[in-house]
Amino acid sequence: MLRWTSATSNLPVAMEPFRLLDERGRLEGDPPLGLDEVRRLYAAMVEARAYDRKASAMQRQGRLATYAPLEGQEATQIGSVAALRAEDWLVATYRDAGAMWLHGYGWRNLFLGRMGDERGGHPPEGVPVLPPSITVGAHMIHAVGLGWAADLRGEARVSLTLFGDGATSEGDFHEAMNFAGVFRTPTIFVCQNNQYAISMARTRQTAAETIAQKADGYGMPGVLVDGNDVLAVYAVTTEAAERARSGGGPSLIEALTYRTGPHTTTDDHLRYRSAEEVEQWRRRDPIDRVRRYLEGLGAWDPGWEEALNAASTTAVEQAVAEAETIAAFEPDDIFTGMYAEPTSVLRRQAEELRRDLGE
Amino acid sequence: MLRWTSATSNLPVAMEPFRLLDERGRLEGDPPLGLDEVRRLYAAMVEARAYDRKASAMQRQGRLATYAPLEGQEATQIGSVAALRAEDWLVATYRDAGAMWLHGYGWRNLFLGRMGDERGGHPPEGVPVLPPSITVGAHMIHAVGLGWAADLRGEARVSLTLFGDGATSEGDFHEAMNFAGVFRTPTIFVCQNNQYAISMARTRQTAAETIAQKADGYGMPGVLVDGNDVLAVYAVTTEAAERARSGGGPSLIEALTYRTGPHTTTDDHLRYRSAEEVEQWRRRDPIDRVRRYLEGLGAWDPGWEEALNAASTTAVEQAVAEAETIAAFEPDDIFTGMYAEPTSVLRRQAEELRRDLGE
Amino acid sequence: MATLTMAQAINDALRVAMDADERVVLLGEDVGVTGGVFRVTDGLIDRFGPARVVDTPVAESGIVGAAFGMAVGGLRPVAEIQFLGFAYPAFDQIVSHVGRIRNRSRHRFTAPMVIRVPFGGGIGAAEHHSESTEALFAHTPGIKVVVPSGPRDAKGLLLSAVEDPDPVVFLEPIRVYRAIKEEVPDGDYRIPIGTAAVVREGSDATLIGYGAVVADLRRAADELAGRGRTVEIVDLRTISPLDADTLVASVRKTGRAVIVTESHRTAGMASEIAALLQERALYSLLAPIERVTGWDVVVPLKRSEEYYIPDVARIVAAVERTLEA
Amino acid sequence: MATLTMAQAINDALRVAMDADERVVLLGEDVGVTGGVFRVTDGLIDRFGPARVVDTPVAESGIVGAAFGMAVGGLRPVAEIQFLGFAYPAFDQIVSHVGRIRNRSRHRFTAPMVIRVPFGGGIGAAEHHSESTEALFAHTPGIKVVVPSGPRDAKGLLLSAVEDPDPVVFLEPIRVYRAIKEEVPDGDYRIPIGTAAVVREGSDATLIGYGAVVADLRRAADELAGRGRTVEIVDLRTISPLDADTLVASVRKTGRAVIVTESHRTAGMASEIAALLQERALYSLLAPIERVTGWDVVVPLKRSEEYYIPDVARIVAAVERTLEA
Ligand SMILES: Cc1ncc(C[n+]2csc(CCOP(=O)(O)OP(=O)(O)O)c2C)c(N)n1
Ligand SMILES: Cc1ncc(C[n+]2csc(CCOP(=O)(O)OP(=O)(O)O)c2C)c(N)n1
Ligand SMILES: [Mg+2]
Ligand SMILES: [Mg+2]
Repeated sequence: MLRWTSATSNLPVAMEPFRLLDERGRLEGDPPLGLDEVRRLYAAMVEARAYDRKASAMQRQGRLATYAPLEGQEATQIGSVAALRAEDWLVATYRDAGAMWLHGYGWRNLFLGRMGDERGGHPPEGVPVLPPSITVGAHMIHAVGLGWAADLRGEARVSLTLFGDGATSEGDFHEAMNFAGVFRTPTIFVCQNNQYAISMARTRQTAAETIAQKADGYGMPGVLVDGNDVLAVYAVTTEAAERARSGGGPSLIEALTYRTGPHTTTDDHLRYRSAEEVEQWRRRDPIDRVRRYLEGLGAWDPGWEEALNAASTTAVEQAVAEAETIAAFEPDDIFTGMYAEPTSVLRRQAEELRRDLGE
Repeated sequence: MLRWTSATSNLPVAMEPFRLLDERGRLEGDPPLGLDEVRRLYAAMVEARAYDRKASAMQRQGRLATYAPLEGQEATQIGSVAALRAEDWLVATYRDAGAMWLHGYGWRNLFLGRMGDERGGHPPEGVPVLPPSITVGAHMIHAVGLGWAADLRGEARVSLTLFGDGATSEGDFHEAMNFAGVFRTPTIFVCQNNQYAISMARTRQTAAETIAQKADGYGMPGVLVDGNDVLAVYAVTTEAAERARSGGGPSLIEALTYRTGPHTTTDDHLRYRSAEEVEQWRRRDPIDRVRRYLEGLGAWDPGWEEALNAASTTAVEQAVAEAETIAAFEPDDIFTGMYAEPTSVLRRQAEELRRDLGE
Repeated sequence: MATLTMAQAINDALRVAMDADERVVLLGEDVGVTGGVFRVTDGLIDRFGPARVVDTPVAESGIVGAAFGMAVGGLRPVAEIQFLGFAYPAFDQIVSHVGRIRNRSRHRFTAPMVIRVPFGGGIGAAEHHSESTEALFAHTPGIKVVVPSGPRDAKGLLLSAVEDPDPVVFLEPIRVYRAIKEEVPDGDYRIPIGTAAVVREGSDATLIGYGAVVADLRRAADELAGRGRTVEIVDLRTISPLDADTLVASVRKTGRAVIVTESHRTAGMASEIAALLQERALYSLLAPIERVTGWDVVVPLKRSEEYYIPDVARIVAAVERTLEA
Repeated sequence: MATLTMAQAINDALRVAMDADERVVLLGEDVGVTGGVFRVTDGLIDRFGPARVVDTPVAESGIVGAAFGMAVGGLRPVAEIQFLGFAYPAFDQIVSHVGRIRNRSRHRFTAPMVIRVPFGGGIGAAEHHSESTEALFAHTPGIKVVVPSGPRDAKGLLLSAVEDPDPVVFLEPIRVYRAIKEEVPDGDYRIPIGTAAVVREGSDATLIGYGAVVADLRRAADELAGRGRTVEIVDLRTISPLDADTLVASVRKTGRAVIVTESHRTAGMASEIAALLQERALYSLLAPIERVTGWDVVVPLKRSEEYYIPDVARIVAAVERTLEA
């Protein structure tokens, strides 16, 4: 059984993160998923990593603007979103490409966004994923509103929002948590505590021992989970989703993880942390862990790995090609996105721009 | 011993408020103060009530703009501020005239403010009390900054901020609490939980059982206290002040109290609560309780009460007279308060106003 | 037709909108049980229940952010901020998200929502309760900003705002709430967003304003009429997008303009209007365009508020100056 | 004298200020250990320690609010907001408190503090990282708003800002940080707040701007010089309070003005300047004042940002139009 703090009993949060797979891939509890599903999660993590490495590489080549790598956080992103249904809302951040992709956002869109093309913000119809939030903190309340709207419309949809440890310091985190608690919206708050907000260590972000314990201040259950354990993240998110879907209201999940790369491609992360620390966390790699687990069960082999890598590369490269060959953004397009119909003011300004461009 | 939740042990907050005097004025623990001091607190509560009733009456006569009555909250305001030293900072709200006055702000200034005269915001030199905060929520972080500055300057001053239950929902409450926790500023957060934010009942303000338990999310001790018990409020604030002064950082005090009047003089409070509920709380009157306590010890008699009332009336009436006879606010004065020296823009605008007024 | 105050007309508009479309929900501080601090939402919770008329915690960013999520999620929320001075905590949500989701997602997600905000001075209120900083919102892309000057317009504009596919900040001049009574059509009717109204024709000068100021413009025009001057009055009704064509046409005709706002002057709406008029009507101008505005100071409290808010005398004097120039 | 980038000049100014006055403290996100995302505060934590160079949690309202408390409490805080797009969560603190405590307390309490904010576009940054909404601050009473256009001014203005008895929002154009190198005086020196600089004299037209735009004005003037036109350039340096006299004097002389800003147009600084120029120099105007500005749209991302930010061609064309009018 998971150990949630309870909204009413005011129980202390467990200080030891909930875990199902240890660092060497050994099962510590009941697996929440069958082997096939675990293999699917594994494959998703591999593909997310392929995207992430490609994006970093492209940034170095000048083909993308600044990029925020997710390496190290695959288990949290894949494990949490895997617990959702297709119709559930996802409201995530600039670092959450893995999560967004798994929920249908599309690598092409993610690349486009990082190329500085607004069209990256337009996921396929029917995919309930908002464009990534670039402002830290403001988006969690959007997930609250989305869940609330679903509730009022009688839809059994929940909303899940991903955010970082730094985001918990923003006032908007507080207001989102409080609204979710008061209105019992079907919202799952997943904090990816990757230990840093740019250069600021988690220990200086808040004086609380854990972020999970903040749930108690909102009358909401909270749980601490090993964010590098995809099974554990999947399990706690599934519980939270079930609770939300059955009218039990919101939950806060703190997933302990680590970004093994820089904050963004322009960040020199060794200014604020040691290479040893990074190395230590690399040894807790979320993908390795599942591979060992599968291997132990005879459900992994190098051939499959190769096939996965090849498929990931193909998918990612195809997305790059699509993004890089999209039609040009026309000058007029900067005006047409603002309102359903351009206003009189924008129509005039668009004319002015055309005049200035000699059109 | 008081039961604070502890920053590190993650103990549940006590659900029963800490109390020293029961509703009939019987002592339940060790008195934190000698009789003379208790008499002084009593006298202060009586004077605060005299001011409050005068202000409400004047508002009805059109001599004051909207006024936010404090009746019922005297124990929290007087008891908390009595625990401060003269040099400690006080950052309070529109409802906290009792607290501000006790710390030296002056009834005259409080009246002036409610008359719509900016000069009410200028307390006597040396009185470390900011003008009342009219915006809900924003001022708590000011107390954090003031305490922090004192710390950096090597002064042994603490800061105390008063705020309502509604204010705890604002993002700024969260940021203030978090900064105080992270930087261990010598700040005492005193929530006057008077059960309502205008029409919104405390139970709908947050899903948390208590506000005190929110402290835990910031690694800060929190305590629930009977806010109608001036001795208990004094005792917990004294502990918090000592902790702050000795480098132990901030504390959160939730004082359970009640405003027995309307939110402001324009509010019809029986739209959202019953007369019975109000009556029930009137029976827990914070002043009565101390009178009974003193009476039981032979330290109260009607003659003293009369003298107190007379002295309070004199003090309050004198303040009214001073406020009502202050020199007119000159047109130019609306410009001169903005900067140390009026800017070129304001100098021109002041000329324009003089021209328009035919001067 | 009923004779209504502006507060009643807005209440009526909300009732009509909520009757017609169950996606319309209200949320804000004290909008439910007490019916709002100005009683604008009075009775709506009884009619529509607490699921559609939601009393929220004291958290403006939360109110706007949640309403935004609701709007993206298919509802038509009408959020109330209690006073404009308390909208600033929600400013980030408005600027960074409400006004941007359509462009950010290239029309894939939209935020059809209204943010209702009582604003402006003239009633001797406490600090922060008399703000007139509408220019901050007019400067913000992706939203529309509407300001009715009376009951009839308020209802028609609000019904348009609720149905608008884009977010609308709807500013309600506090001192008009109960000061003006007008015949207001029953049921559903609209006044289009983005069109100004020439509420009085004239030829000597154009008086331009919106919101509470319009009543003062009428009084000033009356006074000037007594002196044989006929001035035209343009009530903007929408300040973003500005109906420039109506303004330009009027000033080309009269050759003189006085713009009156309660807001601070620097980078206020009066500046915007003066800038665009000189751009498009310079050669018609017979005198400098006058800005009669609040000053670049905090709105003074009751005792000296009169020195801040433009009054009829200041407006008349400005017109006289342009006529003499 | 050393040849410095603007980032280095600001770093130098902070060092000089902190050396001279121990009340000066810095706080903000990542200003300490990494020296800021633009390395503007590089090395200061080593010199002054973590008590005076404070890395804060990610909470802009908290940063400004805490700095405000510190300032009232006798320090001289210099707060950094990482990008202007992240200043909105702190907007309430700035508008409602930082700019008001002096007036609210009739000089009893004051907030001598600086809020440093990198701003503006031109580097193809992510959404929210290219904002140029300085008008929002210029519209706000009780603060001053300063915008340097290069290293020398940046240092002299920042030292004035730190010493100013009133709060100053100090906007640092991101694309200038490393683009311009200049000789910058050593040690302490000041450029007064509130005075514009005529950085080039001319007689055919006046080009007006501030911040990153000034370099483009120079390029435009060069290009126009090649066509035999001599234009005057006014670098505002402070946008609140505006140095109206310098502007008016220049336009009275040239009779033509082009105002260039990166910000949105409606209710932006270009509108303010156009309004005041027509007010005080109408009879000298030989042509409508041109506003060359960003549009009323969200600043576009990298792929189309070029269509948003005024470039030399747009500036030159505007001058030509006023010359032909
Ligand atoms: C409101 C706001 N403030 C500041 C920033 C600049 N910023 C970008 S990411 C970041 C750190 C966020 O840390 P965290 O929430 O832990 O997420 P992580 O980057 O670690 O995934 C900051 C301060 C921002 N984007 N938005
Ligand atoms: C930022 C802000 N939002 C809204 C208001 C309007 N308002 C004034 S008092 C109040 C309720 C505050 O409740 P609480 O904090 O419990 O204090 P109380 O009035 O009960 O003392 C509200 C919503 C305000 N003044 N400031
Ligand atoms: Mg992080
Ligand atoms: Mg209350």
